[in-house]
Amino acid sequence: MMRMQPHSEFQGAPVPGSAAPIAIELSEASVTFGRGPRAVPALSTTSLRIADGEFVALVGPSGCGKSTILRLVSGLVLPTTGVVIVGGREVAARALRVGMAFQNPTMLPWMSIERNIMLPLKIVEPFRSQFRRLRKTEFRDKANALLEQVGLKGFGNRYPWQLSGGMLQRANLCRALIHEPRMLLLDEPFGALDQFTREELWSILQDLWIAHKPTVLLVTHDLREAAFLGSRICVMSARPGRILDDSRVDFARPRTVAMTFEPDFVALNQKLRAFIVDARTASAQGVA
Amino acid sequence: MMRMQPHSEFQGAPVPGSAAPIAIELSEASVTFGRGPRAVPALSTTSLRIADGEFVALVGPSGCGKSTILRLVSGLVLPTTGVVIVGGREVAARALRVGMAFQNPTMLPWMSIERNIMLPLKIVEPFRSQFRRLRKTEFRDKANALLEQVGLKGFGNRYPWQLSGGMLQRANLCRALIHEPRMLLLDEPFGALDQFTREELWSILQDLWIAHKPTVLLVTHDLREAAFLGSRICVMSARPGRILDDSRVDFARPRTVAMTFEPDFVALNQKLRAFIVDARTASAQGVA
Amino acid sequence: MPEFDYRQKARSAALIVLFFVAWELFCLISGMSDLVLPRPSQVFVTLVEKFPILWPHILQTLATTMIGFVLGVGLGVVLGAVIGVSKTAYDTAYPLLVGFSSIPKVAVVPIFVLWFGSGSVPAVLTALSICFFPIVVNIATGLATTEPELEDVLKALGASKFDILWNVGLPRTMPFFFASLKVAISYAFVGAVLSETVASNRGIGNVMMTASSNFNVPLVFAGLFVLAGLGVALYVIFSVIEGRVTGWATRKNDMVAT
Amino acid sequence: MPEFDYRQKARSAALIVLFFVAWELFCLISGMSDLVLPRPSQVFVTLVEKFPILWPHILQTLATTMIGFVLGVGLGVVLGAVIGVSKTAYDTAYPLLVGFSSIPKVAVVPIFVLWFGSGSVPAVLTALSICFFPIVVNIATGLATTEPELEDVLKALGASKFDILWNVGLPRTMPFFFASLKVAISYAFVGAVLSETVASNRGIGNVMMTASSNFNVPLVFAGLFVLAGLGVALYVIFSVIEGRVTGWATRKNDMVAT
Amino acid sequence: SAQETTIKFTLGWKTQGSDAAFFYAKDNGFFKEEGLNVVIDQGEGSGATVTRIMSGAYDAGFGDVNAIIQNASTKPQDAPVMVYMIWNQPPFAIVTKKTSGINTIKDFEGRTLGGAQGTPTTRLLPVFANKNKLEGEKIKISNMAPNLQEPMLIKGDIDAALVFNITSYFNLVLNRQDPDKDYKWFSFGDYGLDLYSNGMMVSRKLLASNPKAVAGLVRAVNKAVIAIAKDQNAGMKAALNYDNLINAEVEKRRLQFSFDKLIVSPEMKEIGVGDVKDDRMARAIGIIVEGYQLARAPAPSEIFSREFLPPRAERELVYTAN
Ligand SMILES: Nc1ncnc2c1ncn2[C@@H]1O[C@H](COP(=O)(O)OP(=O)(O)OP(=O)(O)O)[C@@H](O)[C@H]1O
Ligand SMILES: Nc1ncnc2c1ncn2[C@@H]1O[C@H](COP(=O)(O)OP(=O)(O)OP(=O)(O)O)[C@@H](O)[C@H]1O
Ligand SMILES: [Mg+2]
Ligand SMILES: [Mg+2]
Repeated sequence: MMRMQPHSEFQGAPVPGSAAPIAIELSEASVTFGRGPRAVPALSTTSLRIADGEFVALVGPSGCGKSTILRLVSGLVLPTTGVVIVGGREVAARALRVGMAFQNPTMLPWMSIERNIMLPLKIVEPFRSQFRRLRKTEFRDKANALLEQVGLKGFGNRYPWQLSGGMLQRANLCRALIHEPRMLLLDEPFGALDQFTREELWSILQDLWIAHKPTVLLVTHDLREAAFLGSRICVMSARPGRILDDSRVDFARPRTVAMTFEPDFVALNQKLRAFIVDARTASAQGVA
Repeated sequence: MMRMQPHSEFQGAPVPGSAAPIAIELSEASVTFGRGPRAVPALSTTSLRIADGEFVALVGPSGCGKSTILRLVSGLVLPTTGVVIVGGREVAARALRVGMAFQNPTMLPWMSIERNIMLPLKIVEPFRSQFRRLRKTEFRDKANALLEQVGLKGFGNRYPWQLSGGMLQRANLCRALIHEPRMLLLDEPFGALDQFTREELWSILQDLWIAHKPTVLLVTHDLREAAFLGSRICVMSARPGRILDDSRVDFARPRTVAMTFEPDFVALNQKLRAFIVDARTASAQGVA
Repeated sequence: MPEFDYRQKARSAALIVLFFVAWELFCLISGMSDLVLPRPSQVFVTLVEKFPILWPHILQTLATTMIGFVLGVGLGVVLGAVIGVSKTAYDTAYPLLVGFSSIPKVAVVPIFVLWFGSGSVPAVLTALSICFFPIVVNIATGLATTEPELEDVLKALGASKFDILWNVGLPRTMPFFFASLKVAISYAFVGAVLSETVASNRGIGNVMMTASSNFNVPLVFAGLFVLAGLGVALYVIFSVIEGRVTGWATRKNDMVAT
Repeated sequence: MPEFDYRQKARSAALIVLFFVAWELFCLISGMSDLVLPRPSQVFVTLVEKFPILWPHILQTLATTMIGFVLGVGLGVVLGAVIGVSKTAYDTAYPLLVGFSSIPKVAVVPIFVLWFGSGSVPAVLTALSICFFPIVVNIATGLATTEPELEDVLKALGASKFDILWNVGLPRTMPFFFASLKVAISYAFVGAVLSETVASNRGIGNVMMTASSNFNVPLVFAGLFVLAGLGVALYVIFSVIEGRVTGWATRKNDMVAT
Repeated sequence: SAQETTIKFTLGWKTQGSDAAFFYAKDNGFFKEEGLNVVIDQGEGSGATVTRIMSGAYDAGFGDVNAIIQNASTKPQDAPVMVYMIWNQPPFAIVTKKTSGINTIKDFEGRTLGGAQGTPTTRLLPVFANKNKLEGEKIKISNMAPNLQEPMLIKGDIDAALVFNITSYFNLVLNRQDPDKDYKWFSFGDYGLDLYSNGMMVSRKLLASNPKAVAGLVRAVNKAVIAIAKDQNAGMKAALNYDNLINAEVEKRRLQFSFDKLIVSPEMKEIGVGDVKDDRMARAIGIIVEGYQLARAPAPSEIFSREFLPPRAERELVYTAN
């Protein structure tokens, strides 16, 4: 049901078992913040290819550069060396419909939750040109439908500081989804949620993916989450990170929470655990 | 090894099995934000007693009022009804050495991590009066020692925005601990960390608790974490929350990560899971 | 939004009245000549008596000030946005603007008079040129200090620089924009009046100049009171708007559960 | 901290030079009378020629301005802190301050002169009274809009109001404090010079007054240039301090990985 | 009407009774009769009138002839020309309290005099000292704005003030003093500084491009001056009509003071109002050149033009106070 695929085999070749075009490609990309003696290497030379419509989960120790990879893909950070190609163009996130859920759910404090969530519709075409006309009707309904799905019905007209940490995180997810992006970048979107809310949202996200097949890059610390949602799991080494392992997860879809207690699933989890134990000690210079 | 204790039995009586004085007492405390038609009930009438030196884990669905309870205890929020008595005085947090790790690790952006962590020493006696003298030597070493313990050695002179989410959370924990508080209020202190870093920190926190026996109130979504660390676990109902269940955890100390895979432990987890399934649906008006 | 607190407002009003009472008593007790500092009561009497005569001058000054102020705010916002966004603009424009602001505007009025004749136009221009700088500074600083995390939300969506400015930079800067309006409106009055004292046949500045050359000090002070009153009236209007627009920024006042 | 970018600075310097060249050309082409607006080259020549005579006056004005400015900043910070922290102070002091600011200071100078005699004291007081308001406004706004989350960090430790002000409110407000300094220093010069033109035997204001009665407009402008230059010089000093103190707030400029 | 020539006219200061002639001429249609539309603006000082005209902002105005001399020395082609001299006598004076112990001008030595910077009185003090053999360096001058001079004098911060008598006299009145009883006046005219002072001047541009308008302007003002010399109340009515803020009672006295002390003189009676004597003018120029250390002494013809004056018969002024 599951096939492990070492990183070395994958490099340079198209994503095996997938004929879809490449949506995201990091080739030999590295990121160093700052210059000179104060330089901080955040990401070692990393290559990664994600085909269109893939669901990739990214796991790794704290501070290894997972968020940095998402920022590279979304164009918020430029690679210090190497190239990042998104949608066929070099860091051309601007041209794509990307939905990003930041690790820290930054809502604009002067807007109600509803308006915060509608923000992508205000910016991204084709919604942008309809925004003035529809923001009071269709778009607002759309935002509230999403809020309801994540269990925040009726909180649309609250302000961000009136929500709890977990509620904010859910609103943050809504904002990443509202403009039906072809590419989803999710940075620990369920970190502050209790197990059950989390599992509910897994299913919602999975349904959405099955229905629309966006390319998803999900950062998480929860291995069950990675295995439940991902079609591929990439494990990163400790800071400055690089990709240590890249495995495909072939459980049938739709997956259910019950499946996560099945032996296969538990075995995958154990396997990943083992990898991460390595990853925590492995610096980029260590394990190849 | 473990004894469940329904909430009703506990109410009004001193904490069973503990002769220690009461450190924290919420009696019939409720919190409503705002007034009039825009009022938001955040916490239903709640009573809770925590003895000096207890380690209480608080679990419950997102938005149920866990953070609000911590804010009540630390005096950041006043109860709308009822009383909150901390250290024998009504919301007298000011007089106590409280260490608080906020859910959202708010570091002051104009200070380096080191200085952020030393902040409590600048404010709280007896450190305060020595601060000018010791801040470049002893206190700084203290901060760096803590940083090293959580795996952030050498990051002391970085600024908050130069750290990753998980790193910030660990720094946040250091700030809660540095002034050796008699009372620790921890709001999901390990949420953004990978499993292994998390488990390491569990042990550190447990050792600290065993050594100094501070009163700890820990909010978490991770049931394993609650069971590993807590001497008592309180389960809250959905928003507006109240305490649904209050159970003692009697595993021997020091607990190890290996123990969390033992059947007793797994059974406790399952039990708590069941409670939380209830809790999510139970509003305060529902289950008593 | 915090509710309107009548006790609070009453206390403040009482303190303001107290200020005038103290002034009155100070003058009475120290035997201050009303040729130097008249008592507020004298000023009020003069104000009431002369009000019909003053009225057209008040309107004149109010009109020129408001036009200058509105133009100044527009200019200030645009310049502030440019300076806040572009490093070159920051390095170029700031020294020039600080230099320009350090110049007493009274030296510039004659130039305006030459170009535009005496009367309303120089007053408008002087008001404008004196009031835009605080706005520039606050808008520029607000934009430069906007948290990058907030901007990233829009950047990740591929928003243009203008989108970011419009949706993040400017709203975030609103509290300081309103702060600068308080400074700007008072200075706009100063500018308009200044110009009127130099070159105009109407307006409060002219009245005050005439009054002062007649040593009619209570009338001079009546003019000052009118100016102060107009300034405060506009301040109150802005405060109301400010309360609506920037309530989010002062949320701490109503966050404590009650 | 962003590194010093020479290309950037050179470009800005070039633009500033361009400004003066444009002015020079404008005067030449439009045939502007130097009685109204002299050419910058004339002004510079005058400035260089008269510099030995101007020097003591420059020192005088600089000294009174700096004293007034320092006192004004002190007063502004204290008042701003009080207003930012107390609702009653906000409601009481703001209207009074806005009212006071709307009064042209030239009307107040004679009072100072009659009380304290002609010379430095009125100049200091005028500089003070004109420059403190922008500081008050920005400090108060900064404090009022400080994120409650930041304050909570200290509140939870049982910190006193003063601790919070000192450790959170004021540092958080620093970028806007420096912004207001830019406004305040220019206005302090305006205030000191204003007072010197009304009653003083020394100072740039006095020089400009004499020059203007001699119809020596280039010398008047030389005085203006000196003022502008002093303003810019102080601005540069504050900028350097600002860069060190508030680097955290403008972090976005150096966050993009390179 | 379309044929009317618009003339921008600046007064010497804010509205004062002594300006009544211009308002009277306007109110009674004297300007209109000459085909002129005269727009009257308040001024910034009688010296500034010259700058305002030189800069092109105004075509004509009421201002100080000595400021013309000053500017004509360096910019003869730009300086305005006086076409109608109204104040025949100099208003420059030093005023002191009778109690100050200053009885003769010699007593100014060692004293502090308050002066408004750049005013002729202040500027000419060295000439005054020279001509009267005083030790100029022993007289200290404290600079202050004109409206501070009397308060500082009253308060005792200065021993005497360098003033225009027509301004200072009424400033003292307004400061509730008795300028005749308690104050002593030393008029420059009595101490060898026999200068001319304010009159109506026009720009060289107007002079060259529209001499007819200048002649009309002079005719109209002349008519008005003569008229209000007979009836000051009519003059005050016009002034009040222009600016209702003035203190009519004081301004009427000021108007009368101007006739009394500055306009009516033996010379005026001899040559008629509006004209000057060239030899006196030449002397006056000499004084100014000395006092202001000017590089070049302009000829009287550069300063004053009698080309536009109405015939002597039409300039017969008879002053009767009423
Ligand atoms: N703006 C910055 N300036 C300097 N260093 C930075 C900056 N942003 C991130 N870093 C560093 O880059 C490294 C990787 O950061 P990143 O946020 O990608 O980690 P992460 O894998 O997302 O960690 P976490 O799981 O804790 O969120 C960290 O060591 C961090 O200190
Ligand atoms: N300042 C506020 N104003 C209004 N409502 C608030 C405010 N703070 C919290 N609330 C509301 O109070 C409720 C409880 O919030 P709290 O932060 O205590 O939840 P929580 O249990 O910590 O949730 P989470 O696990 O998601 O962090 C939430 O419904 C929230 O919307
Ligand atoms: Mg991260
Ligand atoms: Mg919470």
